[in-house]
Amino acid sequence: MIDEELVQLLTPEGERVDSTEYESSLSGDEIFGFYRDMAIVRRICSEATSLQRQGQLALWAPVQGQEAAQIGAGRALAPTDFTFPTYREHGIAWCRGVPPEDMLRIFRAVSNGGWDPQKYRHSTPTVVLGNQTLNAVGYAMGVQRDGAEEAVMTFFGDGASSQGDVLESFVWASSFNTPIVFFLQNNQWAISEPSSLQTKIPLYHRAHGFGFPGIRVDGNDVLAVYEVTKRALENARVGGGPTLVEAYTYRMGAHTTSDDPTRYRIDAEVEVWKHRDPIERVKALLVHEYKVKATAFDEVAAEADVVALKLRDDVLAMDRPDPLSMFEHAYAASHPLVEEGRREMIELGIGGSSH
Amino acid sequence: MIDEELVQLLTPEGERVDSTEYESSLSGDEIFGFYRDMAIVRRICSEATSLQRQGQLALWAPVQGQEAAQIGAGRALAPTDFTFPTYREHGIAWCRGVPPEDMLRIFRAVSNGGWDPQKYRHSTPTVVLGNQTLNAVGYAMGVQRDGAEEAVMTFFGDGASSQGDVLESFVWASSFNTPIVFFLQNNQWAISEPSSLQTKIPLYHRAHGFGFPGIRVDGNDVLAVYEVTKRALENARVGGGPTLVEAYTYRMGAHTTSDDPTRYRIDAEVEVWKHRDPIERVKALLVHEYKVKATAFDEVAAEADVVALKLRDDVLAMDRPDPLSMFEHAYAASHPLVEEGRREMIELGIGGSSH
Amino acid sequence: MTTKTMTMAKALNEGLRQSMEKNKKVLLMGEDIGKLGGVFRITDGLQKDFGEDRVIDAPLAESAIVGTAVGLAIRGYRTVCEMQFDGFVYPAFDQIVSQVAKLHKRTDGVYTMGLVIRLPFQGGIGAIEHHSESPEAYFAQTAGLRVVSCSTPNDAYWMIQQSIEHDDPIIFCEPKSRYWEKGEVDLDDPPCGLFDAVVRREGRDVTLIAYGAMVKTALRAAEAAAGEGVSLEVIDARSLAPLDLDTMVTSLEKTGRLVVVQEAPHMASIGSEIVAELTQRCFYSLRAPGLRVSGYHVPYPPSRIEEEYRPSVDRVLDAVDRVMGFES
Amino acid sequence: MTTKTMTMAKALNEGLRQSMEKNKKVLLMGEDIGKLGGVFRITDGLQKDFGEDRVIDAPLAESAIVGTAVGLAIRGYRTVCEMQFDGFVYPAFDQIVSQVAKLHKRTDGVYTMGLVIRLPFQGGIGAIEHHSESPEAYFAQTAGLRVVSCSTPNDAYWMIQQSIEHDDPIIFCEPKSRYWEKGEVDLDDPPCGLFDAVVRREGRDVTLIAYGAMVKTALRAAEAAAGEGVSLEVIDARSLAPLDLDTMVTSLEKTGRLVVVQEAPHMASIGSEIVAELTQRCFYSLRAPGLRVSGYHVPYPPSRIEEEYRPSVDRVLDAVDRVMGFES
Ligand SMILES: Cc1ncc(C[n+]2csc(CCOP(=O)(O)OP(=O)(O)O)c2C)c(N)n1
Ligand SMILES: Cc1ncc(C[n+]2csc(CCOP(=O)(O)OP(=O)(O)O)c2C)c(N)n1
Ligand SMILES: [Mg+2]
Ligand SMILES: [Mg+2]
Repeated sequence: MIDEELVQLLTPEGERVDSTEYESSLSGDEIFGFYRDMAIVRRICSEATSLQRQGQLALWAPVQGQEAAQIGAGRALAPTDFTFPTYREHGIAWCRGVPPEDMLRIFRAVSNGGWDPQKYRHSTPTVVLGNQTLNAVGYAMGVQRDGAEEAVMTFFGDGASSQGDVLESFVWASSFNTPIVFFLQNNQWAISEPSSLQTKIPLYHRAHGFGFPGIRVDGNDVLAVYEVTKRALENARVGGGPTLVEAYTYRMGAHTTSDDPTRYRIDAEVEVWKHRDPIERVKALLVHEYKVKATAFDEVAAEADVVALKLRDDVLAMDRPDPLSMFEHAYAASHPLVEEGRREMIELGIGGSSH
Repeated sequence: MIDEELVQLLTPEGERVDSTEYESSLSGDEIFGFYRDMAIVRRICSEATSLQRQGQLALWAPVQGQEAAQIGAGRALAPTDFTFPTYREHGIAWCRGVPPEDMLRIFRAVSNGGWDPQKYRHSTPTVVLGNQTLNAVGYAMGVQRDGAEEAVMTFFGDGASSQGDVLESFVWASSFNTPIVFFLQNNQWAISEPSSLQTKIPLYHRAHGFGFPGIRVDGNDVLAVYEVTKRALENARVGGGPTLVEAYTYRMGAHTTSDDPTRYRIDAEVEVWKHRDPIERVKALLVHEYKVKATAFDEVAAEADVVALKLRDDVLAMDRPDPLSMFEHAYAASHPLVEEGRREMIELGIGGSSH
Repeated sequence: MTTKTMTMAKALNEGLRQSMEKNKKVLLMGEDIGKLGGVFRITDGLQKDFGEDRVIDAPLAESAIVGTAVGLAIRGYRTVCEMQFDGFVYPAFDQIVSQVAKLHKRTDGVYTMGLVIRLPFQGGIGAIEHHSESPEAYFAQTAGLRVVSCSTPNDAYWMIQQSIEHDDPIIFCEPKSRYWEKGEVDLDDPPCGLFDAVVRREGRDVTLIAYGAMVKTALRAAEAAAGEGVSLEVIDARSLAPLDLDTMVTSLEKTGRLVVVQEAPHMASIGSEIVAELTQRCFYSLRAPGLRVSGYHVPYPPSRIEEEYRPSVDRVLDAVDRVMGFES
Repeated sequence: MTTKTMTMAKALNEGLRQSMEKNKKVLLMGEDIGKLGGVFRITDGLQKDFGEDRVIDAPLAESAIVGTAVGLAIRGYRTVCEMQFDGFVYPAFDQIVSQVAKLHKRTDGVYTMGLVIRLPFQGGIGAIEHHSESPEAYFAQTAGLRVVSCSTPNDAYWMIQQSIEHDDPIIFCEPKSRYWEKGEVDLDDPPCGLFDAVVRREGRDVTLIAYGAMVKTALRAAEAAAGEGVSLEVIDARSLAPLDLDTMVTSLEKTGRLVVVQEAPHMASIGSEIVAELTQRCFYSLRAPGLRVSGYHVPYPPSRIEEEYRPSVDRVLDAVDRVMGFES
């Protein structure tokens, strides 16, 4: 089922794989750092899921199963790079330094963004499938014009790969040779639709038809994702143009907390992928090769619990916004209809103190 | 400059080429028939151009240089196939039996369509680049549901190949394995933009990334276009799925009569392509291999003049439509705003007798 | 008269089923509409019963969903396209405006664009951005299209069937916040024509016109006003393009006062059109200018404050007060 | 005051040049805008002078033109996107509505969507289908966008510069049928603010409001009416979103009668909005209901009969007669 051309540096059992093309440049400490990232991101995700169940969030889009893809890609980024995510890139947001509580503002329905995208050089989530890929290519055109050695990375799913915007972004990236990495997380599903509906052949091939390299990497292998993405980013920064990285992974959970995957996929499939868990894999490596002790893992778990606890507190403390805030930043300059609305709301006695 | 993988059965000098994959199945009479088609279509085009210069047409989109691509593809179609053209497929329209004067109705600005698309199984021109490719794939989905052995062919240019709709139509055709042939005329230009702006690699490769075959054929070689297209259509009819045929050709004239190509392309390029003229090439073959006499070509020229003369008469006889006709078929069922408009126009004394 | 109580979601499901049973050329197409039954379960069970050829899970591309439905219409099929949410119809806008709306005219009536685009619209479900939009006026202003909206299970059941049977392309707006409310469905006869407005509550003093989710808000306002001795007539527009102006004129000639309630911002909206048209037709009957109670002219806010964005009973009553007080 | 006579096309070209000279972050992007100078030659010579990095010939994909302009805006560039014709803006609709209009709000003001989308709009040039549309209301109704339209070379010169300098995204509607008409351009000072309406001709009896190509039609109607002793005040709306209602109210309070002239069909249009708003604001001054003279509610017809579709002087005068005769 997994393609021969899949780049892999670590088997599901955590054993090293010899790759002719890539080798891991990471020290044991660095790998342990990745483990820590993944464990914390998973913990953030489980906390968010339970917050949603308790009615504290309107929705949550779990990232479980895709931690290696996101931490591998996220850690390959330079601070000066810029990223354009979807709604599921919590691991990337983590790597960019976005505070976990900010990731949840959208899901608590108190904001349509959640953080300062320029501060973290990480755009706020794009919900309309594919839009962000063109925005990212445009940003990369700006980087070129500035003569900067920066790369841009944009994220999308197997489902979104069918959208015209994504495909046009391939045309443009190729035509203008922009410094961009398209990071496609093929998690096998687009809500209820299997990726086989979107394509009959591996998705990374699509890049070839547009004249730039596409590569498939084991998305549950953080070492491989890191190396592949890092090389693509470096290549982009020095004028080598775009690369499509397809991280072959799996959405372990539901599409979102509103979804019920039992309606469309069988347990056996999920079971198979449990054996490919991205965190267990790297843990096995750390134990066997680097002799990392159980206590070290326990410490990470404890740290993750602290993050989760703080996250819970922060979320519970998030008040609904002042209704009058809807009029702020609707436009950059003053606008009569906005002023009219604000005046009306104030006259109705809403806003200001009402939250 | 021309790709090695280009399918060619006839050199620009009209000599046979040995191809491992394709061989010509045509008799001398059939080839002469294609010559006749091409000559008449070119004559229609020159007549339309002069009608436009004389102020009798609002616009004309010349097909000169692309006759082999269109006659080869058009003659490969079965009567039961269905076609979705752009604004430049006069050669296809000719093969589908559309009367030449009907082709000119849009350009005389007396109609937005011009003929009965169901009668000729040839849709009216689509002007918005790429829209027709999705419509064609949808039609092909209907063919599948009817269990019919029919193929659909849709046309677009090198410029339009960048549009999201075209790329989405590749996704769908592949996913649903629809009986469709995408016939891309790469005439090197999209108005003033060279095809190198749309893509860095040959366009036919694009199909491979979507999981179906793409093939490049010498678009000025009517024998090759015919064989390649015929095989693709046959394959589609029996459930073999989509094919992208890139006909590598050249727009000898302006984009339209409104265009001034001297602003953006050099004469030398046009000169090179004059030596690859699609009509001269097949004429050379007919003279050398089939010993066709000069009188036979003269007869075709005379016939073409008759077609052109009738076309001129028909066009000059085309009155402007009754203004009231704008209210007809705006909707299939009665609509109060349409009725209101019609009433107003009648009250204003416009329409009916005013044309 | 056989009636059955069901939710609007179920009524739509049953309506689709009826149409599919009656006419083999009816297809459904959309994202996740097969096994999942759509994110709102409107197509629940239909793929199981009618097969994958008639209930088509679409790759994720809205332009393609509509663009292929156009081709299917040319081939004689009638496709009901589901847009997963209002905010995701825009990638299909070009196909809708350039092909769906114009092909019948372009071909002098040869092509019939018998297709329906289902649009779960308006807000009120606590969703994230792009899931609560009111794009109806984009389509209403487009010549060649028709736009309707249901507000009750009975209308949902009948209007979807009437839309599928109709030969013009129809944008079918479903107030998603009302999907789970129950009502009686008359299984024998439709309540009226597809393009008719309906008086939902009779009244004397002010004509309230609403559609979709706002019909209920208008009815609640009428209830509240009645307590204070003000009698509101509530009209459910149902058809947004064309508008059933006759029904509205009749009401306005009686009441002389007009308030339109809509979730969309008021700029160039259905409400603007109703006010402009009725002012023209009822100029002498009007005792006060027609007012619009609308969403504010800002991007749809985070849903924790959406109820302050959407017209509330209070805001409607406020407008009623203003039209009532105009002459004083 | 330095003035120069030039066509609107040239004025736009000069205005773009000014903006590009003043601000290095200003880019132009569109199909055929480089060597060709655009199909209307609005960008003639600019690529030669500012280079391919600043005047970008775009592959043929409107969604990408706008979508990449969004990214460029995030990076601090100001891109003027040229849509080749009105009818080809729809593939970009999703990017415009979902990103351009909303990103400033979504990021709490961090991203500034300083970009301009130039739209040669309206008909009257004898073109084939899709080249004569009036899509302005789609954008006007979208919260987050602004829409303006020029009707003279002077306005064209200044409004394009003001639009480029403005921090909100602007849909810039150019009446293509007026591209080749000449007028005086004041090279020193702008005539007024970007969002101001202007009284083009003073009058007593009826307020005519128009924009784009219809301003000239309105002025010709005023000329004709003057011959018959009827005095029309002509307002050029200039800004369609937001509308400069104050200027309109002042006029209407004087005349008491309103006619709006637009090429777009009247359904949910700019005209609907003007009539609804002014009815509300000038209810007591109105002597007749505001009327709209519009394109008909049909797909744009073949251009040989477009002059019967577009509002004519006759149709405007007819509406003037109706508002004048209303009270009699
Ligand atoms: C244009 C558009 N259409 C539909 C949706 C609704 N939608 C949200 S997520 C989703 C599935 C996306 O699948 P994929 O791209 O594989 O990403 P994943 O959710 O698996 O991470 C859909 C259909 C949307 N957000 N935007
Ligand atoms: C969506 C859209 N954008 C722009 C145009 C304007 N336009 C008409 S033809 C053309 C060039 C098309 O080039 P190509 O696809 O190569 O076809 P060719 O004209 O060479 O046959 C352009 C830009 C259009 N018709 N539709
Ligand atoms: Mg997925
Ligand atoms: Mg071309």
